[in-house]
Amino acid sequence: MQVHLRIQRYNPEVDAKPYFAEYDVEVEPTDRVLDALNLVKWYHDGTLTYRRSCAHGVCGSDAMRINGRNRLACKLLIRDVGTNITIEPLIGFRIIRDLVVDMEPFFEAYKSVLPFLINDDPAPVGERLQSPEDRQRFDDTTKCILCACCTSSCPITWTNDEFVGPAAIVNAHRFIYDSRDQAAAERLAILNQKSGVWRCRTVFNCTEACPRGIQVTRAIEEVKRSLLTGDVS
Amino acid sequence: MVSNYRGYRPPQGMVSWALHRLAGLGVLVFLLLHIVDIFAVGYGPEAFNELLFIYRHPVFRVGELILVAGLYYHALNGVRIILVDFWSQGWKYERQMFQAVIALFLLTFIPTALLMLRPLF
Amino acid sequence: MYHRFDAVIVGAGGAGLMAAAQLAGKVNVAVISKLYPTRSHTGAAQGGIGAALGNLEEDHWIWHMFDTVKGGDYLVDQDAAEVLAREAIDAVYELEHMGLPFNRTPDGRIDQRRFGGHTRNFGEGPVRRACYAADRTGHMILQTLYQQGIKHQVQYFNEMMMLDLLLTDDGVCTGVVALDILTGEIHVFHAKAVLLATGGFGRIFKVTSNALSLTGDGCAIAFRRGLPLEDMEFFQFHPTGIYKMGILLSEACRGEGGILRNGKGERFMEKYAPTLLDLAPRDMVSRSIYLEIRQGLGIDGKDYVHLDLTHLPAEVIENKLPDITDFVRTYMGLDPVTDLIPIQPTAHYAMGGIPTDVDGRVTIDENNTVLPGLYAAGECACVSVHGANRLGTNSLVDLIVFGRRAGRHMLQFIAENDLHPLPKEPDFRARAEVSALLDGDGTENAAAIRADLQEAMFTHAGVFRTAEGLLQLKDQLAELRHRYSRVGLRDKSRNFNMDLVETIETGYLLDVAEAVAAGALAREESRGGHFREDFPERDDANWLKHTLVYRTSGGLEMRYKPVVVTRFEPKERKY
Amino acid sequence: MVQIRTDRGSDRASAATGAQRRPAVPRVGRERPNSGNFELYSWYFFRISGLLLILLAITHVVIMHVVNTVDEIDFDFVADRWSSPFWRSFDWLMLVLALLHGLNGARIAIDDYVRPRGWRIFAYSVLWSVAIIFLIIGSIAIVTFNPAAAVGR
Ligand SMILES: Cc1cc2nc3c(=O)[nH]c(=O)nc-3n(C[C@H](O)[C@H](O)[C@H](O)COP(=O)(O)OP(=O)(O)OC[C@H]3O[C@@H](n4cnc5c(N)ncnc54)[C@H](O)[C@@H]3O)c2cc1C
Ligand code: HEM
Ligand code: SF4
Ligand code: F3S
Ligand code: FES
Repeated sequence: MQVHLRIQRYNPEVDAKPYFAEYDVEVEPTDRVLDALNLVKWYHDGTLTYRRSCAHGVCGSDAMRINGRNRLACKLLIRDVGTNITIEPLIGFRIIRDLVVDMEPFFEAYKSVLPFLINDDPAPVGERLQSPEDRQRFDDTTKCILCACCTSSCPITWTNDEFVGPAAIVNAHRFIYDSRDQAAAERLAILNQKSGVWRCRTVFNCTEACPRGIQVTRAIEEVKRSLLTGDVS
Repeated sequence: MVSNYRGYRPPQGMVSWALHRLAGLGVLVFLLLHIVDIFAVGYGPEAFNELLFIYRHPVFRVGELILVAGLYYHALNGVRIILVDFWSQGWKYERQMFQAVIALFLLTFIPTALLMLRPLF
Repeated sequence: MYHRFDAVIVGAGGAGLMAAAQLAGKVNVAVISKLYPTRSHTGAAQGGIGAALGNLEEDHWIWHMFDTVKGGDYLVDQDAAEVLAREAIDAVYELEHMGLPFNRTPDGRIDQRRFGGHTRNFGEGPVRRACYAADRTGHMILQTLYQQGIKHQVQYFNEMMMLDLLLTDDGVCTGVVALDILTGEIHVFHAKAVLLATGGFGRIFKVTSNALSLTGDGCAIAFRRGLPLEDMEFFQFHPTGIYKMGILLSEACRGEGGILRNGKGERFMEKYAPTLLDLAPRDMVSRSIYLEIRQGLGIDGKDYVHLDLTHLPAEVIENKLPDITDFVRTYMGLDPVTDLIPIQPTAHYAMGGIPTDVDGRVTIDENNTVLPGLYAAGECACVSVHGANRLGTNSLVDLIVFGRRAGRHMLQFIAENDLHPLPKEPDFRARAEVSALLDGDGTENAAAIRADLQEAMFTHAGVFRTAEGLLQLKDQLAELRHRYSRVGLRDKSRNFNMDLVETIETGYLLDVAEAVAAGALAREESRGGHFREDFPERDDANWLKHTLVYRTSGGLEMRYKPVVVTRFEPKERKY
Repeated sequence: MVQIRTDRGSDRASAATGAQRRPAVPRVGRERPNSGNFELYSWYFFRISGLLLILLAITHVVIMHVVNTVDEIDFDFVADRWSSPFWRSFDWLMLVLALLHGLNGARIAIDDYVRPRGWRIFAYSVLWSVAIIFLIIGSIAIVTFNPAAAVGR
């Protein structure tokens, strides 16, 4: 079947401002949107630029705005979007070129929540024990692939670059509720700041956008409640 | 299928938030006006009654309806937000709660509006 | 731009990051990667990481070693396999201490599941050896190691693509040259020690589980610099790829009890591997699938069979295989709880690569002469612990164990050696390559060349191979190389030029494909992942040896290296 | 089942205070302003005041705009109502809560939309001035209202 793609293009080396380019390509309904992009890049217009790697939704490279919603191009099938497809870069980040945006601020925010296990006790000879229930407690947030679909779907981040963003909170959550970790207090203190969880207005765009099905808003709300009660179980 | 769309196509959670913020700020503007007029009460009946003509102006009648609509929606959705915040299962029913907000809003606002417009009939 | 470091690690997958974790905070280390580290393909690994922890049933490292050797059809270097199996245990605990969220047993230990080819007591029956975190073990390893890098403030150079390796005339590695994809600038990294951890090259095949970025860069660059590649003919086809797309459905599906069925609904593995059934090693299962298809027993006579999970409890599917369930739902619109899943073997893993010793040092000949300052680990390397066929879960073990050993050895090497001066005009070759592409006026399309290459390789160097097909392939590759010499870019920008990147990668694919084809043609026997229809038997008398392929001015040259046998004498492989 | 000892130490319970000092934790990522617990209280205040306002504001609106209509409201109506201390307290509480609740909301909206630093500081200044002035004049109106005195003027 034939699909019509409208893709936002912008190469700061030559273009004054972003514009739309249109392409028609022949695809199968079961192809991914990424396959359509590849067809354009490989056989129609080699200058089209986007990131991609795994092609099955596990590496987080190809987050972009497809028909107005943040999606991974490799995790959306043509049959689910129809034949008119508009593709734009993520909102709230500087455009480097076409669909490629500057991810540095995103990773800086991620790094600011201490996203690593902190446990100062000497490690045992074998594993640290953890019950299946304690492990299950933070299972959902371990799925994050740092694709930025959530952060860039949140209307707060579009205008307020101070907000740490849902992805960083998700990754803080992953450690705050890990029974092996000892630095919940530090992370909570960071998220208690002006740019932390309180900036979230429960918009739920993040949850809707997450390609890994993480209940992002739920995680944020759990952190809020922990800050309120001091209870991190 | 929305295509040819620029910007973000809002999921319903975003609609609920945008309305909430808009309504909150709208009610705030009205509140500020309202404080000015009650301040005028201190200057006696003439001054106050003088001001009241604004309230009786048809444009204000419409504004008054919008104020009440905004307040009702904001209040109901405020409860939804509070439930999402404090009830650990709230996130699961966010959509249903929004539908409930809309339903309750219509249920309360329509009779209110009819009552308010009764002088017109 | 010029940078000076003690150590430079190329590749931020499991192997590169594990090595970086050993060096971080102790010496000055840079990690350069053409992708953001968390985009590396280690994140796609699903099933698990093997280690004889014995948390659920009796297990010993020597059983693990035996399975590795037997699984590799006895082409494994047994000294390396012993290191792998012994150190796996400690390495898995180290990952756990770093924070990796393994699934747990009821008593709080790391949970383990069954996996293909892993057995108790030297082949008696399946054993629970694969430590796992749901079906995203690789994702958790990659995230955990990246997090450790943040903790120890490792310096990452992201979206920086290695183009060349700097070797002096007297045979010492002094650094690498790389292209900053963002700006198009060429950077020179001057270092005492370099580790190549650039991953695999599944993209030489049409149907593959590998990422678009897995184009064998490290292997190809070493190859171009005159270093050998070892055992390149051994490429693993994983039995259960999503039909047509090649997306992997982990062996964990069968580890949890999944069954393969042919067009008649029969459990056909009963015929081919009566003991291990569906959990036989991957090369056997993939071949069995094709044999069924050839007999017209594919589904509706077509070229696929079914993976059946429908008899498993829905909770097992949802909780232990959540990502797989998601893939099947997203990409096929089927529900594994109720539907049979169409699958087809998919090109998955390169057993061969840059030859190294057990400390990750790159060796350059059949006497294992070490090239000072150069290390390799992960899928791009060949220690050889996988021999002719890798067992499931053993790649992640390889990354962790040999990434760690390489890192530790580099630490020692850096302490003992001075910085070697760079060769003159170190970036000359890289600059020439890039400007030839940017300023050239070729007309051939790299994407078309790549597609033809993948098709040709899949047809002639896939699961079944013959001399006739491989000779034909050789001609096709020569023609493709000719076309590549006239390749032209459509994008001439400097900033984020993915056309440039993909064109360079296509060149690497060609090099690697030639090495694979040459090895496959030379090896006149069938062993593990390499099956020659014209030589269907294993031939230990003539072929119990590794191949080393060199690129010389006169074409490709084959040499051979003996296999290290310590504990287990080669026997027939039956399951 | 076996009882599992996990590392859930006492420090995890005191989480919200952030009192723990751990020099080993490196500072990574961007720097952000520290604002103590202010945002937490602000958030909490939204909820508490919101719930109270349901009672206060809705009752108010129903009485003023629904039961009566603005046509019926004049000076005497107000004078009559404010002769009761109950309605005076009621209205004053509503005024303060609604004003603080609403202006706090406006503060957040300003923070989201007015990004240039200079403009933001200006907007905040206006906001806080409005808050103080309106709290004062509103309170004066309600507290000092004296129908007799007003009429006599
Ligand atoms: C779908 C799938 C499932 C798998 N499941 C399992 C499993 O369950 N168990 C198991 O043991 N194994 C599994 N494997 C195999 C295993 O995941 C891989 O072999 C392993 O992850 C390879 O790791 P690596 O560190 O060598 O390379 P990768 O993780 O592939 O990383 C390569 C790195 O090199 C960088 N790089 C490449 N070229 C360049 C260049 N020119 N310049 C700069 N940087 C470069 C990349 O950016 C990347 O960071 C699976 C593989 C796949 C594809
Ligand atoms: C009637 C009962 C009310 C309830 C239950 C209520 C509830 C809430 C809640 C829970 C919030 C927080 C929203 C969030 O954190 O995302 C909020 C925000 C707000 N409220 Fe109210 N409120 C009420 C009345 C009012 C009134 C009378 C005003 C106006 C004076 C007002 C103005 C605002 C504003 C401006 C915001 C900020 C919106 C935002 O930041 O998105 N509210 N309200
Ligand atoms: S939470 Fe989901 S949407 Fe956000 S970065 Fe992680 S995977 Fe992407
Ligand atoms: S969209 Fe934004 S406001 Fe909160 S719930 Fe998600 S972070
Ligand atoms: S390409 Fe990896 S997530 Fe889409």
